[in-house]
Amino acid sequence: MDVLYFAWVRERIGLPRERIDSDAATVGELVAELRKREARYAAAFADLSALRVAVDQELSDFDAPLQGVREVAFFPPMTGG
Amino acid sequence: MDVLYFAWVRERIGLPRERIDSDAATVGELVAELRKREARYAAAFADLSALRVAVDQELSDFDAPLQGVREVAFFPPMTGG
Amino acid sequence: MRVVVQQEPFDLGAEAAAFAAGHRDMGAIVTFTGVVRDLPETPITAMEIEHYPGMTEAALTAMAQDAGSRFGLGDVLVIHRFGRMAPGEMIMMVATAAPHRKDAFDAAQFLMDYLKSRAPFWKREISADGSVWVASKDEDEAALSRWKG
Amino acid sequence: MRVVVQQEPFDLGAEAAAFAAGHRDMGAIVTFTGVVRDLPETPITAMEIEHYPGMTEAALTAMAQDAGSRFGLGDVLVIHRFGRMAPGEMIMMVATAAPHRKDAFDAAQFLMDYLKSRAPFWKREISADGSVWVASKDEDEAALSRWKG
Repeated sequence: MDVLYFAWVRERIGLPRERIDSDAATVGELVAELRKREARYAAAFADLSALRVAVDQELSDFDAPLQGVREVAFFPPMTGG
Repeated sequence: MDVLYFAWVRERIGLPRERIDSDAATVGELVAELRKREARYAAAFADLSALRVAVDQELSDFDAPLQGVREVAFFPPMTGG
Repeated sequence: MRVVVQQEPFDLGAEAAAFAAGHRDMGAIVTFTGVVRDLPETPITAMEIEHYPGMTEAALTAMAQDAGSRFGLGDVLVIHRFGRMAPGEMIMMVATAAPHRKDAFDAAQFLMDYLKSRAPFWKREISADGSVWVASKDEDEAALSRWKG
Repeated sequence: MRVVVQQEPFDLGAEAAAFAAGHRDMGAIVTFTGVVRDLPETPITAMEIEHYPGMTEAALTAMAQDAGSRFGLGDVLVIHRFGRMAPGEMIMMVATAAPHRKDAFDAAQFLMDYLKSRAPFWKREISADGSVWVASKDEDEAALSRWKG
């Protein structure tokens, strides 16, 4: 699955996207896996209330299932307009 | 004093403006005088709730005083925009 | 602030672009444009707008000034036509510039609500059968109440 | 309906005029334009907008369709830029066409409220000292609540 990072999440993790093979059943489980990887991931995912997630390009939430999903994106609250 | 008529008030009375010398103390007294003149005035002023009045080009009401006033206008509710 | 009362058509594109270009310190620009609706099923061939020369300009200027101070606007533009217009023609426009979007939107709606019921314009619809004065709407009068006080 | 996501500037005057010309059966046309504020006292030299290619277009299209059906619009236009913009440049615009003014205004505000908090754009302010991500505002989130249900 492709995992994308935007804005300061991208900056903290240090890359815009990566390919991750994971057995995580939900977004929340994927986040738990990522947090354990390295300090920069732990820092990016420290406060989930400051993060938003999109699953296959649709806004979603952290208990969304990942089965069959091709793309997950993490980012701060949007500031368009 | 100049008395002006707009929209269907103008059409009913049959002229856009006229010079009227009156001792009426208020707009209401002027209306009472006009009503007595002719049927077309009585028709135009039959229902005051369907009329609006401007005194010296400011929206006003029927008990407004006329002392020193140069221009009074009668018309239906506005439909701008 | 600019208030224009004219018979001629106006150029929405040119007016909107010029208005925006003049307010680079404002984050939000709203325009409203009113059009004579061109509806295939109606027999209306034209709209005619009568106004009260002198009072019209004064009333629109007072409304624009009121909107400017109530909503902290950087600028206001009001253009309103009178005379005869064909279906599809633009009748009027307002533009507002404010630091943030809520004030720009509120000010434009405030101006429209006042224009509809307090500016001395009277619309008449012309068809092959004759002409009919457009009646004022209770809802337009009601729309004013939210701006009171 | 037209949704555009682009890096290049857009021409507000040309867009507004073309949008209005296409909707002669609509009585009310509203535009909103967002501008990078050019404030003399701030040290901001540019605004940079990051977005999520693919999702951005889909999200804006869904919002435009939702606005169209909720408010009975004749048409909707959404243009939103990404990349670097200087102070005074236009960031985005929306335009709505409806039979009557309330729906055109409501639809434009609905679109702006959703765009602010639900379209995948992230703003960053650039100054000589570096850059700062613009924080989302509680009031923008709160503005959405009035459209619920």
